[in-house]
Amino acid sequence: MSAMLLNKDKWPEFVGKLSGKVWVPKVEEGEAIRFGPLSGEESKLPEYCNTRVPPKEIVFPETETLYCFQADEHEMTAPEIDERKIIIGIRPCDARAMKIVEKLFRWDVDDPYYLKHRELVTLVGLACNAPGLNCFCTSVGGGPASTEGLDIIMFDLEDRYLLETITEKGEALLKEVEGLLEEAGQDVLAQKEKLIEAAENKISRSVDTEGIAEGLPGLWEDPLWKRVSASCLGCGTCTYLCPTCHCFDIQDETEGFEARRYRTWDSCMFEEYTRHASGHNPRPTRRERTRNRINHKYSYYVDKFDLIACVGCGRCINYCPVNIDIVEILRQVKEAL
Amino acid sequence: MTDKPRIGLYVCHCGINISATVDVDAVAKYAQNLPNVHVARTYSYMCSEPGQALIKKDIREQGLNRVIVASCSPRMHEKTFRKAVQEEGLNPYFLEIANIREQCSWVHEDMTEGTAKAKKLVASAVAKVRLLEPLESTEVDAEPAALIIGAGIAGIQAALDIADAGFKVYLVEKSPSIGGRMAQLDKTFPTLDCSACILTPKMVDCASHPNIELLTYAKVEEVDGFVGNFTIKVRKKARYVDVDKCTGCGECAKACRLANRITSEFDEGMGKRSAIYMPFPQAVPAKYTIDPENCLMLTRGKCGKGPKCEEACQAGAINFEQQDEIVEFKVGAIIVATGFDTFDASRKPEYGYSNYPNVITGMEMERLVSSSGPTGGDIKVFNGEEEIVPKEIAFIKCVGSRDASVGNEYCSRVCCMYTAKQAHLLREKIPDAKIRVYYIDVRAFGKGYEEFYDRVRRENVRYIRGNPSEIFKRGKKLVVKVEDTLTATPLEDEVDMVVLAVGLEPRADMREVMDLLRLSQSGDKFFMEAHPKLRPVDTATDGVFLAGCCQGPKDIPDTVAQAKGAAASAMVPLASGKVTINAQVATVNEATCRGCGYCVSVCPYSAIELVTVNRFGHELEVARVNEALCKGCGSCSSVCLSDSIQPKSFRDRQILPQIAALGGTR
Amino acid sequence: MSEDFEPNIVAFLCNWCSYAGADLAGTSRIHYPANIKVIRVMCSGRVNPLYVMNALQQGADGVLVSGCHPGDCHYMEGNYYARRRLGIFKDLLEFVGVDPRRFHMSWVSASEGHKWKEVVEKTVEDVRAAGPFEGFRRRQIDW
Amino acid sequence: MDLEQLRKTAAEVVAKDDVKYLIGWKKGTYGYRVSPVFIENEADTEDLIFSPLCTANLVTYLTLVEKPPLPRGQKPDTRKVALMVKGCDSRAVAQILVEKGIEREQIIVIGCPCPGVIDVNLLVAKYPEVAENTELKWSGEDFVLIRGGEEIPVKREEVLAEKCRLCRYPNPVVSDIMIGEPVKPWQTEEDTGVSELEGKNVAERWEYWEEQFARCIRCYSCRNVCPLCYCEDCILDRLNPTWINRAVNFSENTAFHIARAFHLAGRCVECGECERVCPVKIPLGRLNRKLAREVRDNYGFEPGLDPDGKPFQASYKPDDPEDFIL
Repeated sequence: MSAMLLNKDKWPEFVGKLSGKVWVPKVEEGEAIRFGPLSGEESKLPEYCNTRVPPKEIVFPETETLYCFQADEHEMTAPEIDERKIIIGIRPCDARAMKIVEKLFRWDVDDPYYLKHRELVTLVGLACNAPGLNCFCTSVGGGPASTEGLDIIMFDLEDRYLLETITEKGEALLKEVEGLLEEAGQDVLAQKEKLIEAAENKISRSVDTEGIAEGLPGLWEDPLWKRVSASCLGCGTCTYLCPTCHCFDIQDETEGFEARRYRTWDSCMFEEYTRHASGHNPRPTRRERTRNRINHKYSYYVDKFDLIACVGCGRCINYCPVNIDIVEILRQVKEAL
Repeated sequence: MTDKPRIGLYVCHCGINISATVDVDAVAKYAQNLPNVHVARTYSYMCSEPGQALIKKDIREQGLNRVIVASCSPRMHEKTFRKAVQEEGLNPYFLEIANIREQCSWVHEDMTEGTAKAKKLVASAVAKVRLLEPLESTEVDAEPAALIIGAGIAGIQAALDIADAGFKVYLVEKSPSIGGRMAQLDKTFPTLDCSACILTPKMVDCASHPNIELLTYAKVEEVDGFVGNFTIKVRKKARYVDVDKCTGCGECAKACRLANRITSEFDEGMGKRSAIYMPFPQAVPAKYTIDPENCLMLTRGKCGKGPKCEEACQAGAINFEQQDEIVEFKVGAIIVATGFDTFDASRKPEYGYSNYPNVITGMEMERLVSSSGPTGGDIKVFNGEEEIVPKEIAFIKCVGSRDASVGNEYCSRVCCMYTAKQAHLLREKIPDAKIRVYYIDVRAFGKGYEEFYDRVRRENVRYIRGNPSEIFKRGKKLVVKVEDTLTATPLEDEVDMVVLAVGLEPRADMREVMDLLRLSQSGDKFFMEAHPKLRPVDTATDGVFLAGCCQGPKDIPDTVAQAKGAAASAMVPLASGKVTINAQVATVNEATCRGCGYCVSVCPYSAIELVTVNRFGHELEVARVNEALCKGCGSCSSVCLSDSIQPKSFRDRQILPQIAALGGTR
Repeated sequence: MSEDFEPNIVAFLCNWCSYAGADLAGTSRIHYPANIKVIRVMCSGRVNPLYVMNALQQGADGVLVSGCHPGDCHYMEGNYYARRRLGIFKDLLEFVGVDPRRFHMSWVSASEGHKWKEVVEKTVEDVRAAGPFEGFRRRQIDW
Repeated sequence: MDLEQLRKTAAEVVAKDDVKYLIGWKKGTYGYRVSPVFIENEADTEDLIFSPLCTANLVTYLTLVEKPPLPRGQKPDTRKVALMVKGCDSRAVAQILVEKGIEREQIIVIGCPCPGVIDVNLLVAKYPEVAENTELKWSGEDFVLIRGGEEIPVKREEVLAEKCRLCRYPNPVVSDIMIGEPVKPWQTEEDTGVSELEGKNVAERWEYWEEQFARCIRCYSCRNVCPLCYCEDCILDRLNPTWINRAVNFSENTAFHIARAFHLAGRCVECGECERVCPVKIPLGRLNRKLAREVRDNYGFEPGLDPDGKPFQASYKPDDPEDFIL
């Protein structure tokens, strides 16, 4: 695996030469809110800790047509998924999240849509020099320079990037831009190690996950759930912004005889998520829904895949309108164990 | 929901009314491919017996459960087809009409456009009919009584017919006496019956009829409820005369300090009366009334040393303390017979009505020629200098009718004939008079009318075709400036008197009645009937009917005929004792209603109330609809934020697919 | 914009005045453009302003709502509520950037067949000038 | 604001048998955050705060509580709920009372005259957030930041929330108990967010909103946080009829936002919560404030002032504007 340097001056050339649609964080309303296709006007990556909306939407679109059909006919046509995409600037936590979620989409039956998107995407990560206030990746198996899920990891060295390939796919990508890169020396690699250490030290929040997965089921009726969910608004911010949340709803849309079946993001925090046709709802209040969110991430997923379905990106904390804080919830869980 | 929809679609040619602009076969072929359409056919006249039979046969043989007729407006034949499908056992509300005639073939010229639009309209109907729900009509008892507003000949006739049939009638009249306009007339055309002689007996019948309650000098103030169950409030204005004591002797009027000093409305301003008065000698009820606008006692609080009338009244009937009285009652039907105003001739200043006393209106002529009129039937006019018997007389027709410049484009239908009648009466009174009639056209369409007109012409009444442009004074004479359009001769006709044959107009105060009963006006501003041909006495408000000139100008025979028609229609609910409640009422989804009461605020019929329900242990308020009061307007549903209240047959889930069908580019 | 663009306009008419007025235009053979397609409702008060939005979303280039003149509503007040709600909705549409020419409201009585024609002509003319509405049409979205 | 008085009053309120809990604000878990808190016993009233960081409108919780089916025989808990309100929040109480969303006697309103709260984004941009919880206080006309024992003055205009710049009702319009003295209303600024857009032509406005709505992820936080969006079954969630498809795309998003704004026309009290909570920073307040302005200027109507008033959309005046009618 190679370690190469890219001078930031050459950024436009670099992204221009890549074969595939390049996605980067896009600035709107003064902030990198979400990833979007490169428009050609960008001369560099923007300043960002992380995007508000995770890049999971690139492989798991908010709304995705499963197939189109005609009323009264039995033929269905599924859309072609054939666009090669390169996500540049994805943070290590979000790439790890894709790897975690992939387990689910490979479990039981393969999900052709998700897996096809994954296959066609190359992830060029950007290690975090300055993790955010609510980042706690190091508590859940990740880190500011975690390479899990990535094809290439970049390190921001002020005037240049260090690019390290992780996979064959990453290697192949760098081949396309060979002329722009130069070999990184040992000094650079040492500098990188220092950056990683500095970044890790900046992470101020942590979760002690010890015993949580096993302990959570025992806290089913614990009063803590009511306490931590009382102020919940029941919106989808935490789940929609979560890089590992992957729930979807399946709906049909018709126009005249034409129809499509599509899936679209859904959230376990919505009242109707578990509402039965009868009107009965096994998770009737925000208490049960909040409990489910924590259990799913920290217990059920661990049970099934031996992985915590949380990468510690801190988005649910940052953007919860009413300061529902998963780190605090886990602290209370731990306390209640 | 019932079974899967199986739609039968029938496209009507309507002779060539539709098929000339819409390719009906193409529409049917297109519809055949729409979802759930099982059969699509065309036929020359769907509303005909064989047309309906076609639908019925298909329902029977093809198991249709929904029907669409693409034809004329639903306002024409929706009921016809509802009945047809119902006869085959289908719920009558499983029917939808696509209006491809009034709103398509008749208003578009291009076949391609017309056909394309008709297809969309049909698709929209398909989208809706699939989602319609079966509705059941309910019946409620009808109050066996009628209210009649206005007691002219129309109101009187309708009242007598309904009362004779055994129903209670409340006959409300604004003025102190019933009788209306007809009481002012002298003779009636073409038979020359004395108007009073044929009207008075009917007036008396009204007064004495056990089923008729006369509410004269009264006004309807409130109307609530719906067909079969109207609640009426009437204000009986104070007469300041105890009608139970008043004998109608008239001593009070003679004694009144203002005797012969107040202009008489009945005599069209040409005669005088007292402040206490009976409008005319044959008034019914034959009771006196004090005019509160003129009576010294009522306007100034004192009348000399004491009111003379009070002094003169042997019966002690005068009561200055009398108050208005509110009467409340229930009726099942209402007839509006509020009559007309005559055209105000001063709106045609070129005819000098305001300037020359010897320019008079037709209505004034009626009083002048009447033996009970202000001159005792002598034809005398003041020419500005002296009172004369006019020897040269001109009639001008169509004053205020057929005249866009005053906003009346319609023909008033009576002026031609009353002019002929008055010319005849003048000829009788002044045999040597020169009488000329200026006309645009002569319309003598009724039974015996043309014959009468011929007779009058033979009586040396000269008809000159021409619409006078001006009347002015020259010496003692009036000059009528006109062009004889048959000979293209300009004329200046010097006369002693001009009679303006003024037309009929809607009453100035009709707005009050419109607001009370939710009536609308047609283009001529008279009350609008439900259908100009097929429902000429009905209105858009169920249970409210029209009689006489309030619906449009009419002569007496037509007025009486319409009054009888209105009476017959009004008696339908009264006789059956039941009215069917509109099935397309609003309904509440109590599971989603949040009890905010927005619908309660907007409902014009107070048909919605909030009630407390128990939803799985929680007490909540939700809206509930009183179906007997609901008219199905749907205002409640568009103000409802949670879409919890919806009018049946016009639910959002039925309308949105219609929008999709019309909007979609397919 | 294309010369031969024929706007597709959805109209909501109250049963008692405007629908009857449109019928009268038909009975009187008053010709007007075929771009307008009518959905009959009992009262203009029934027209949920979201219908206007929905029509624009489902492929209409313009929308017309017509009811009885103020004071003439068969249900007494429905048109007043409609006026208020649709008035404020029109402000909203305009603020969001929907060309105000796309949405009109009118009072047409049962006797105003001629006025109906004028209203239709004005609406069609305005929507034609505003052009095809691709704005947020559902089918613009790639399935 | 006298916190002692607040806590004492709150303790008295929650001590009552017929009070279920008191909804107030407490310090959040980090940085500038403040968290809504539901206090059931006297001891916990010590957590209560009222500061320029208390942006959240707690009125939304009055109608947010679910009513799941009760086991047979069980009576619902109908004890009163007490809550703290700022001026803007109190207008939401008034409007909910107009709509019978809650009964007046079921709530105890603790009014908190409010000199204005901050926009946390502005504050963070100027004074970066740290992990430790940081206090911000009113200080004369301005604010003061208390961090590591140090007091840092913060200029009001630097960090004041947009809704507060436009605020005309800093004092609660509905309350049972008022904490502290009323504040003097200040000169409001021009609503530049709205007027700038009004200054554009329709095509430019469309372009502007297109970009905004395209970004929406339909998390429904704007709806859920709104104290006046409290239908148990929102029509925009419903599938029969489908007003809005679930699909997240520009068409459905736009329809969603138009419908949401319309449902709040004549109801929105301009508390600014929808805009504050939006995770993708859509300036939703502009839509609501535009309509509030039209309603005020053209219909002479302001919601949330009179609990006994009439609802805007369910009333009319014969002389309502009709210049738009053909």
